[in-house]
Amino acid sequence: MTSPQRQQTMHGSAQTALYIEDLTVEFDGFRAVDELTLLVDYGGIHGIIGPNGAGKTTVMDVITGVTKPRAGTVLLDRTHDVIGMHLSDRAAHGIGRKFQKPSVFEHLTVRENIALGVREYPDSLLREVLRGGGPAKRARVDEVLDTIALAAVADAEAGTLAHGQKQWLEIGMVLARDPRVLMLDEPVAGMSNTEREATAELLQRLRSPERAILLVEHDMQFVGQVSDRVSVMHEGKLLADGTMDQVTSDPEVVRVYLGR
Amino acid sequence: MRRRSFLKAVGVSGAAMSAPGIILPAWSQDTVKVGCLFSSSGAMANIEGRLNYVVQMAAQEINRNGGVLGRQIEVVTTDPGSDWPLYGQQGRQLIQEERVAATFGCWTSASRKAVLPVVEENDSLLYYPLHFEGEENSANVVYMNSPPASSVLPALEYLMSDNGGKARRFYMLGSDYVWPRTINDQLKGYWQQEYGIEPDAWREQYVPVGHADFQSLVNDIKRFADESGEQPIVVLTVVGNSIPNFFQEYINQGISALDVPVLGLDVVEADLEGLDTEPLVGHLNCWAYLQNAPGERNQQFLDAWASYVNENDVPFRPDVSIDPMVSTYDGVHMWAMAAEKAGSFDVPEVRSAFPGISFACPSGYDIKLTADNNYVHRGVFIGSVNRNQGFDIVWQSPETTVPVPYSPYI
Amino acid sequence: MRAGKIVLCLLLLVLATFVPVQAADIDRQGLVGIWCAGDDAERRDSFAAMLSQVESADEPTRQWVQSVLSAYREGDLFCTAETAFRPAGEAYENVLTGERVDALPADANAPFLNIPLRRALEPVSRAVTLVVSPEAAERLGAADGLSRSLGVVPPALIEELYATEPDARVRSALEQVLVGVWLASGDPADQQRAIAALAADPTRQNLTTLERFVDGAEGSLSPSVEAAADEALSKVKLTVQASDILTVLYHGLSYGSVLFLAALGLAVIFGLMGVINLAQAEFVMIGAYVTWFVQEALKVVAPDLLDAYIFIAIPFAFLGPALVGVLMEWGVVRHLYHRPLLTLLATWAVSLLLINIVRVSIGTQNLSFYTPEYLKSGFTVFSEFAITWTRLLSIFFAALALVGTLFVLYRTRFGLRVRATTQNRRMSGCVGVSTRRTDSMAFAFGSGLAGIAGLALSNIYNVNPTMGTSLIIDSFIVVVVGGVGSVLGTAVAALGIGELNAFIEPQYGAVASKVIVLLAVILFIQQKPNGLFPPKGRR
Amino acid sequence: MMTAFVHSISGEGPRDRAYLAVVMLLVLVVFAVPLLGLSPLASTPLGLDGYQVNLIGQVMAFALLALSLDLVWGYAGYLSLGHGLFFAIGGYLVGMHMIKLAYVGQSGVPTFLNYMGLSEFPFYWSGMEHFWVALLGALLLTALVSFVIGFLAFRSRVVGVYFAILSQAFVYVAMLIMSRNDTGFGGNNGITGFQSLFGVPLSAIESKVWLATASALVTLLTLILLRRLTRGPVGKLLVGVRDDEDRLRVLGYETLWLKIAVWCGSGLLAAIAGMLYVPQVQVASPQLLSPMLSIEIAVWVAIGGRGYLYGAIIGAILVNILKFWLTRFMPELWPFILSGAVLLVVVVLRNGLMDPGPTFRFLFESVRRQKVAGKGEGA
Repeated sequence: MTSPQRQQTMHGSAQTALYIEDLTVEFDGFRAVDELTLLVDYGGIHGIIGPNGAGKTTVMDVITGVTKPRAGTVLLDRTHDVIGMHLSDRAAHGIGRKFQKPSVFEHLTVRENIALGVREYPDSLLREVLRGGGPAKRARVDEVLDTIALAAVADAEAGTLAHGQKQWLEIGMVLARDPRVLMLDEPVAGMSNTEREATAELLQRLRSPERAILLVEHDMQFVGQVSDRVSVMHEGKLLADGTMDQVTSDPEVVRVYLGR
Repeated sequence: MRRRSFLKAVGVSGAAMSAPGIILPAWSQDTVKVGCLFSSSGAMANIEGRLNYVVQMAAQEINRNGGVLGRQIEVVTTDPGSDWPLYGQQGRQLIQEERVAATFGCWTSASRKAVLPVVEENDSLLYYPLHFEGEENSANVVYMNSPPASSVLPALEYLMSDNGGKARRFYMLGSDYVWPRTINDQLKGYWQQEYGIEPDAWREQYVPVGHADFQSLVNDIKRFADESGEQPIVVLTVVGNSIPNFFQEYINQGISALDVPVLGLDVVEADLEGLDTEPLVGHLNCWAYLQNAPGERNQQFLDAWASYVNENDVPFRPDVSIDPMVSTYDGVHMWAMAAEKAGSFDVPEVRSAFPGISFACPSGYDIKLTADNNYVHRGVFIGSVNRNQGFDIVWQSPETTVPVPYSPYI
Repeated sequence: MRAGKIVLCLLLLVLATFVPVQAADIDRQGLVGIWCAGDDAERRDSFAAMLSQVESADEPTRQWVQSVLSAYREGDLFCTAETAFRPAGEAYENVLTGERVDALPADANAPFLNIPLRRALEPVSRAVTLVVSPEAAERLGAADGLSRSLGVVPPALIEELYATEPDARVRSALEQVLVGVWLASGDPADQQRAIAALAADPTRQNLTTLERFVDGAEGSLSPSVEAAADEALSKVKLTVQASDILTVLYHGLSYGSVLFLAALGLAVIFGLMGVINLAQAEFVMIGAYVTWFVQEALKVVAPDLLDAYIFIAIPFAFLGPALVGVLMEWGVVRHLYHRPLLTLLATWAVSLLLINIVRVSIGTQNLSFYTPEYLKSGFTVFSEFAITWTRLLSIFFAALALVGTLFVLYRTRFGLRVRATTQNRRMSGCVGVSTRRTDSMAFAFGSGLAGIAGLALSNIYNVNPTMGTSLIIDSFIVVVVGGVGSVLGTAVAALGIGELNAFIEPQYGAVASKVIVLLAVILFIQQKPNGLFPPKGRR
Repeated sequence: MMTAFVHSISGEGPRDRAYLAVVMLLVLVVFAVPLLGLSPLASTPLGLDGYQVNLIGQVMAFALLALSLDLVWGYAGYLSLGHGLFFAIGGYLVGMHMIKLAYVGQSGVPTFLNYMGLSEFPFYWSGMEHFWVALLGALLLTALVSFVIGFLAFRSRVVGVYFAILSQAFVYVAMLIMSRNDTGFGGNNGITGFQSLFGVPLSAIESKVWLATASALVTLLTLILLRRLTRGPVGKLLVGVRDDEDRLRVLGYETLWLKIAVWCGSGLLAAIAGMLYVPQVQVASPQLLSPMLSIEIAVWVAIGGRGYLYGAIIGAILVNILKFWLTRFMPELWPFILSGAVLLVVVVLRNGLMDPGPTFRFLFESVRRQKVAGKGEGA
């Protein structure tokens, strides 16, 4: 765990949403993430690419709290120690994530799914359950429904949605709490071209100066299309960092990843 | 379709709830019903299950001779599945729905305690064929077997006599429930009051009902025996399948009846079925009937059982007969005699006919009921395990003993 | 009381030396008459009298006494009004006339020997063997048995035999018999000898003897004897304590091996498919039943091989349950792989079904198993630490199952497929492993292992339809503690729980030990939710 | 109030009709039992005798027990194979109350306390002659026990089969403890010898009728309450826990407390069921804690169909009536029929008799299967 002193010091610039330093994750001796240092800034879309097993999803798992790292620091807004935070507190601090496979609640309607993402009383589950569900919540749900363009199917059970719609719905659930760090794990996997275009547009709509978007995606073209900055990971390490053009011209990247 | 199946389900349950109402009292027809409450599944099935067939055999005998009060006996069998509350439930079913004139049932005290409120609130009769801890005397239960004072104590007296080996130290090992605990409490009082034996001469251990691994405990018995002092014995009150498991371990650890004899208070012939009894020769038990009881009447009973088993494909051995079987058999006959004497199946009248009823029991004794209580006066046998998975008779009481329901030693 | 008897016998012996017995020959008819029909006191007296005569009797009489005595002891002496018979091969021999009959007379029956009579007879018959037998091994057995109780056997006779005994082992066994006499003699030299003999055989019984000697002789001992006694006492005490600890450890090991056998198949199936098979305990039961069928078949087909039935049954006890396992996997489990909670209920239903099929078709009675001679009782390692053969056999089977399972999993193609599927089901499917067939075979394998457990348990526990129910929760606990699907973890957990149980049970009783073990396990799961040996890889 | 919830139902699907039918059935029982059991109608052929009333009452208590399990299993996805524990807490406490009542104004204690060498009731029996003490005691004890179990299990994230086995281990331990004579609750025999409850002798038909009616009424009210609860925000969250707990946690929900709350609530319902059940069978014994009973509760819910509440009730009613009847007429057949029914429902129908679309469920499962497989793969 990070010492209090470290939390007080400044890491990165005022623009830095996430500060990741020397992050190491091990599974039975296998280093999935190896001393990774990475900065994610507000206002942009930061893509992470890399071959299978590079550790991209694991990084997200650590930030979300699903996986505990062996060592390293993850700071939010340069002050909040994310790793020490309780899993459910991270959402309250504005960290939201869409999983790789669409994780929506298939037995609930689209509207109910999104409503789960809205919290009127973030501090008390009891109050949320007893008093939540007022007009403010409904308004927010409608707002999100419009953003992700699923208003037409708002009352359908999520299980009946098409694959692409489920992806958007999950983004919507996360979006409902207006996250400051939005992590998207392969949002366009398995999508048709039209759906992909719609997703790209959605991402542009989500862009905001108060929000950092972290995108893990296999589809290089898509990453290039939407990202401001791209990091390349390989075997748990950061290989290259920069714009899409910069990293694609990096000889090391070409060797391990593109030129395979 | 969904809805239809649902409605059907509701319909079935509705029918199930209301149908029993039309069953009329059994003795309005030309048969009279009696009920059986013995488990044919679960932990007690092996020993208890055979009693169902004994009731049927006895009923068959009575029916061949014209029935009771001119009516044929019809036996209603249940399966409480070794589940104590279910005995109560099914007893209620037998009494209130089947309108049985009497019920024969229960092995463990726990099951009897579950049926007790049922027979009492309905003023019905339960014939209980097991020897047990006593301390109970219900007007609605006929105790076909003996309370401890007239069953356990004679055996103890024998073991403590010169002829029995002068036991003065006791290892009490029992299943953890009321029968073993009460027996042991009575024994401790008995030893203290009658022999002045101090508490350091005994050790008491209880295992859960159904306990199977006796390795450590048998080893502990060995230690107890090797400690200084006089002749030790084991007073064994484990029940059910713990009995053969215990003896198997006793054999394996090589303790013989000469070193530390075992008085197995619930051990019957059936418990020895799966065992090589050669190394067990000499261990003792104590019942109101043993298969080797001398006399023509026993032979007749054994023959009747064997042919009943063979004719009806009964899933129990034709050549093994145990006390609770005979007690159950006695019970059916004694109930029939009481009903004949009363000229009625009504419980109060049948009950008032009890005093003086006497039955020629296969054990060789003429067992009887008196006006004192509902305990049957029976003889006592002490048996010693022989090589043929049976018991030789070591001692038997000259006459039937007077049952003492409440022990003076607690 | 016993001491009184000894004094009485000594008196008799003294009398006997004063009144020389002219006719050393034994009154055979009188003896048989008393043995068959005398009351208890007459019979007991006759034993002592016979013993005093047998020493001086001629060889045929000695042989006669020994054979009739052993028949009597075994309950094989069948009395009639005039004489008695003993079995001789297929026929019976009239012990008085020596004539043979094919069948016993109708009125022949073996007289019942109560415990005091048998206690009196036992030492006498041993003493007779000591006097009569030319075989050192037989004499050794007899001498060993005598150390428990001399009964009516005069100590002087044993001292005499001790003085003339040529075999060293028999002599040292006789020393154990004589310690009581020596200690009581008051002669420091004898007492020293006795103490040395007691120290040489550090059993709890000898510990008790020593303690009683030291306590009872308060201050009346010579200093050297007292010092020797104290030294011997502390040595014997230490040895007995050490053997007690080893005994508990061994009990833990043997109980642990039972747990391991019951849990192993469960662990394999659970590890591979995430399926908890509540019918696993019933496969144990089926294994035991198959063993019984093999035994019964051998009785008919090849009675000579009956002694080896346990080993002959191994493949059958494996294949029988394995077959049932395949059927169950095919009919039930494979439809439920992704609904583990429902599998729990479905396998419970199967267990109920199996129990009741066996109950209805075979019955609820305990099955009778033949115990081969080599499995009866056991041997003493040292002091109180004794090993029984049946328990050792179950440990052997547990070791066999452990090694066999490790071999199958790590050295065969099937094992490779199982491990691959356990680690990554989808990937294995992609690289051409038929996960369906692997599941089916692994289920069969796990079921077969349970069958082996049933085989191993058939000589320890009762075999009946519900024999498994008491095992099932214990084996789950083992699997949970061991870690999903880890064979080694299962072994370590079974051993640990077995030992824990063995240490608690003698102190606090069987109920408490179960409760404490379960609570310990629940707390353990708090610390290590995935067991001792958590599954490898990411989940 | 009745109309309120009838109107609150939005759709008119088969599920809602089934729910209504079950509500109607329970309402019918609530009214019919006193009417046919006590009024002059009792002596007509339509009337119910004590046995039938008692049977209905027991089945209703079981229905409540099944409801309590469906809440944690059908909604939160946690299968408890140890719900007998809470059932028994309620049962034993009401048993203690009735025993204490029988000894009011008398010296002496029940024989099982005598055996322990006690001549007076130990301290934890004090006040038990008042029903409210027993009720409060049962609820507090259940809350405490369920909280401890829930906290231990949920905190270390014990899920699925592990949770089921763990809960079974708890009930098994409890059975072993309660089977000991020295524990002080009658050991293996349990507590028997009850006389009366609320001044009505238990042998009187009145007590049977009121107990049965109370059981049906409590079940009815619980059904309505849980229906409202599960269709509201709590229900949505529970479905979330069941279907994808990680998703819910990452959305910022502390599922630990939610699960503990629902688990404790379910335990309390089971305890109330026990309090209704024991006066009707007149014995509280360790059999209430037998693993077999706890599994059977799950069987009722599985056969009725989990996740619909009314399915649990239907399952409990059907299975138990079948059991009472078969163990009487064809005792040999009962285990075969029970196991056959479980296999049929689990393997073929997949989610019980009340599930509207097993085929739909099957399709959904196969989709989910891919999802699960995909998750396992990782980055």
